[in-house]
Amino acid sequence: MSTLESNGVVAEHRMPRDHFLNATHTVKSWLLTMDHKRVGLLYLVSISLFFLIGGTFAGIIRLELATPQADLLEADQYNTAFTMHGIVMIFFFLIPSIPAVFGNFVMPLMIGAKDVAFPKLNLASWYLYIFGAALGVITTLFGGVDTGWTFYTPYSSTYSNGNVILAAGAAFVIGFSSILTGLNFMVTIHKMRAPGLSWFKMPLFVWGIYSTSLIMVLGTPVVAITLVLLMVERGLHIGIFDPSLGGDPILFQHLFWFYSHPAVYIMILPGMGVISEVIGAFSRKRIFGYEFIAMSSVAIAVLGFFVWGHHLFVAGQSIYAGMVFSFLTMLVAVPSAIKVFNWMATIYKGSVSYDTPMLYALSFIFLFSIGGLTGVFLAVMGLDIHVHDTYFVVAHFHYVMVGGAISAYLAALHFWWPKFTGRMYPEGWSRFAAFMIFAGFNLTFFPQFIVGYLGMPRRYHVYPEEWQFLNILSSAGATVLAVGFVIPLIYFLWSLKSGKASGPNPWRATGLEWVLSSPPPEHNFPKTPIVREEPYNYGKIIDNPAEEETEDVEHV
Amino acid sequence: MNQEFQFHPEMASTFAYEVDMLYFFVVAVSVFFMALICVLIYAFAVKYRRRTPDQQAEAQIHGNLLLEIIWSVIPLGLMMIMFAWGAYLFFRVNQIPEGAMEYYVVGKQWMWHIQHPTGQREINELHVPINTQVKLTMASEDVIHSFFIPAFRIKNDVIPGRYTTMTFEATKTGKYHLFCAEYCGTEHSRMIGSVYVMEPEDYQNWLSGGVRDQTPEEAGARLFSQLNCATCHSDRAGARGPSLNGRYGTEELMADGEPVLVNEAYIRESILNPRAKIVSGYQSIMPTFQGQITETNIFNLISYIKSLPVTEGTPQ
Amino acid sequence: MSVSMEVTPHGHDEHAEHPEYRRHQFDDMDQQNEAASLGMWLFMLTEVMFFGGFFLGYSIYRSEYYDSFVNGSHHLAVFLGGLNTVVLITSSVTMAFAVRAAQLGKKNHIIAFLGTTLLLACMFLVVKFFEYKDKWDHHLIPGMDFTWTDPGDPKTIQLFYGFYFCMTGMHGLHVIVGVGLIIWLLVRVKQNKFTSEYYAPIENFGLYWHFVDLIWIFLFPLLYLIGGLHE
Amino acid sequence: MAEHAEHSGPHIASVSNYLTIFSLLLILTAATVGVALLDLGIFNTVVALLIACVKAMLVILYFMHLKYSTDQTKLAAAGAIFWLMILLVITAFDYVGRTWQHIPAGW
Repeated sequence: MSTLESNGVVAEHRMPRDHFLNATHTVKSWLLTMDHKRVGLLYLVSISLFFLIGGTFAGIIRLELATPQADLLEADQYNTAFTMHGIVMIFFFLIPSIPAVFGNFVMPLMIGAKDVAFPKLNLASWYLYIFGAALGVITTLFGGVDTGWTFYTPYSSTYSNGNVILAAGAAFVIGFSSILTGLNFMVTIHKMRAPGLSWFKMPLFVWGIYSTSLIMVLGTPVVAITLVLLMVERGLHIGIFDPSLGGDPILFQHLFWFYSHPAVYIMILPGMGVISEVIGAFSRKRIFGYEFIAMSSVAIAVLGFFVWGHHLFVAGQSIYAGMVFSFLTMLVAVPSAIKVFNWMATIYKGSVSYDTPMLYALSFIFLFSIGGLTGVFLAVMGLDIHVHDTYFVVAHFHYVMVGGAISAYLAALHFWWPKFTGRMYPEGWSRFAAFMIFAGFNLTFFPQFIVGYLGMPRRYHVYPEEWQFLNILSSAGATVLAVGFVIPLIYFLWSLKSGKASGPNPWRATGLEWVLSSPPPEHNFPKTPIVREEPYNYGKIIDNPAEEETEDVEHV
Repeated sequence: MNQEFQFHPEMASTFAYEVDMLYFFVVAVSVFFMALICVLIYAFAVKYRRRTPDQQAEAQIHGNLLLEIIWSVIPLGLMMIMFAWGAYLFFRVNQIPEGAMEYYVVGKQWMWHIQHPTGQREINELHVPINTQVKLTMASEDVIHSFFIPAFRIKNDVIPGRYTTMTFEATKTGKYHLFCAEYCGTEHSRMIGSVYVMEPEDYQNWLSGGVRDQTPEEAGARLFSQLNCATCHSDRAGARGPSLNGRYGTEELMADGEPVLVNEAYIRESILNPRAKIVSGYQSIMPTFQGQITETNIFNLISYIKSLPVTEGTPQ
Repeated sequence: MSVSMEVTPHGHDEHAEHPEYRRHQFDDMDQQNEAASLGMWLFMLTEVMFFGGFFLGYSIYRSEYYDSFVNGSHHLAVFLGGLNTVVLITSSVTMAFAVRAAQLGKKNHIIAFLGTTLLLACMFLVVKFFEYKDKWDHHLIPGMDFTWTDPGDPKTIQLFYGFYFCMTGMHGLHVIVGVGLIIWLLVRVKQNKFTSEYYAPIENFGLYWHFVDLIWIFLFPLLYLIGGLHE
Repeated sequence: MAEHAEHSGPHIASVSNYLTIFSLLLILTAATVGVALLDLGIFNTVVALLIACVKAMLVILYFMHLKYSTDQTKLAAAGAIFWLMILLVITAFDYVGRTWQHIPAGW
């Protein structure tokens, strides 16, 4: 049936008879599932929904900014739109994206476990997510909130007319979902690895998930308590952050960024893990400098907790604290550089194919490098004075979060989609979408670097006329980007019924998850596997391509 | 202001030039590394592309310690250069020059109130003479704002409850954008204005043409007597409050034995929260003026207190 | 392939000898217990960071407005606070004995010690209630008609009370959750759900309860004893 | 599973051990109140915090059995303290730094 030329999979595949998708069919069996794979898919559906909502807000914003005047939206409506865009994209999409979908679905398979350590807690995390997201939807229906996703005091605590308590409550609840997911993953990785799978034999994606979980567990409680204090202050006017009552608004910023800077690494670290998997698989080559990539994930996670003050250089922080934060921020560049250079060295002398996941991975390296390097501008104190709170910052973090995290998310989705569903998506369309997203993304956000350095502040819905040209470029790019994001939605849905059967391992990749049938059986591994080999042992697979093709896990 | 399309903002202050030098350096480093990454990755990707479906990698390489060290240390070194350069600039711009012209800026939703050393007031406009060091002392009446002049490459948050400062020296006449850069509510994007850099004689003409109110000192003096401050703060023997003559810039001993520098922040605190720090030898009897006096009037009082000369018999 | 599908050396046969308390995703009880214990410690790590936000805000404002904090602190009932310290420490030791009884598989002892812990927890809450009520009667609830007539700056003293209520309130919430969990555990013990091999819920609840005690050990001197009791 | 500890049974502490810790905790509580009655200036706070730390250590080590736990558990506990310190110390550094009003000459 299927012929995937670039991978040489010529054999015909059938869908396996029994798998986790057809084990039970009722809605109840999904809503009460303890299966990590199903929980992963529940997250996939729910975060996709919120991606569409957040994307709609983004579209409205770009439409308004196509002209320098306020013609589409009133000031308050615009402020609500960018706030809801930020809250939905960060709390409801990006933070759960790769960890909750792929961490849940793939990570236990990768370490040879039957499930995560606490399946009930895992499902409870999803319900917490849904509860928080519902609060978010209610916030929107009641008119939204206009504080920016950062909730800076005293605007949020005293002056805003939006539903601050409701929105903060939504973020608070989602925070607990995140904490419990992280905790579950850490215990799973510590305690549930298959025999023989020592720490330095773990796939790099698992390292990425572990580092991310570390941040979720350590950082999220701090933002939770900050939001509690904010809600208490707004409700009762205690004055913890209100200067007219003796409080200090900068304290809020410290507490907020103590979590929210590492939160950026929550989004990007698992993405880096995905890229390591994809680059290895589509270069058919052992990952160069495995230990360095693994350790750099942990280093980024730990260092990430020392750098939050670089958001506060001109916020009234002491210049001495600023200097310490600037110095420590510079150190993060090193593990990031290590990763990029090691990926580069992995491609060297590989056997490189250009399947869709690899296209996203190459695009990730390009966009993330730009995002990372422009981050240096913001970490350098003298430059940050000028670019802080301008579109330069907006462009920078979109390069990291959209160009980085979402590229990686799409790479992961295309890479593991056959594993999720047992079916292939149409390769031509998926490559086309990848190109559209890449082009649209750069057209949207690169002009924002320029307009940012020219001085356009963020969160402005009217702006000086001489910047209209750059803003029109940006809005035009956003249109292309939007189309690029809709195409995968369509062909993934299409492939559920009509995609060709993929077989257990369409990419001929290494890793325990590819040993199982696609979709995997309900209880993953019938017998606990024993791992004897290094990760990414691509040398050996190629020696016996035939063996791999005929292997049927259920009968071994 | 240039209305045409530009790629790079105007450089109109001494600091703008220095920031741009650093900016170009970081841009150069970034472009170099982007070029390196792109050329190598895409060259590898093309050169080692898979030609037949079963093609293997040419080699399986575990890694190379020397390479890892090289590509850790070189970025680290570059980062340290950028850090040091950036920190140096940051300290420089935060250093308040002696004898700078002092403007007071009050941000409130959604406008900027600016008061000149000579008493002129403007809203959303700032006129400054060229080649003159200017110091802005800034406060907010409500939420956090941020005073941002892109052409000067400077920005600082304007925070309720305390003072922040910034300095610049304009080098090019013209009209430049003034923005609020910290999101402050509904009309945030209309909390904008213009900075006019003028030749000294034009500036003088502008000053004389403008409606001149009292100077801050004069306004402060009037407030000082209106609020009956002198009832207690005087040189008289047995006065209930410490004399304020010639105290600005000196160190005062507090009741708890700590010395405190008498500066703007301290005077402001003493007006709004008199109990916070009590000068040694005096009782805590001063009432608070919180809510009864605007930020602008506090500036005026401070200007007046600053102007008070050292008098005979003032114990130093 | 890079793996082989063998029966693990310590893997059980799927259907033989599978006690109901062993979850399907674990190979054996050791693995399950270790996972539960690690999970509990990680949870307490998050709790430390959670309260950490309070402690940070508290320390910043305490050093900024020391006099107000002293003033505010002097209106707290040191005796009741001290009494509650003793109550919680005692409940902590009875909880430790409950865990010990569980390790030894002595059902009656578990019930007795858990019951005592429950009583002490309730006693803590009752004392706390009277403290709060006293503050209510004296209009010392921040944001709700807060009045301060004694010398001192009412604004920043209200800030102290803000922290007092946030910190003790959040701690009290943990005690209330603890009470609920003890009742749940007591029911499970009655139903003979635990054995000397499987008592992880009791042990992990013990960790939680000691943590609640731990927080109070810091809250007592930090809130009730600012500036000492001399004068 | 990769690193299962040898199964040697849980540590069961003796009754007298618990009672000793209990009485130490009560004595230290009394000491906290006692010290508060003296006027030691800033040391009132320091001593109160020190005593609280000792009490906390006793609870963690003996009631929570950390002393007999795996290295992994000890690491988790140490991690909690370490990360709490990051939050407290670095933020406090900002507040201390804000009082250094003068920028050194030469910059």
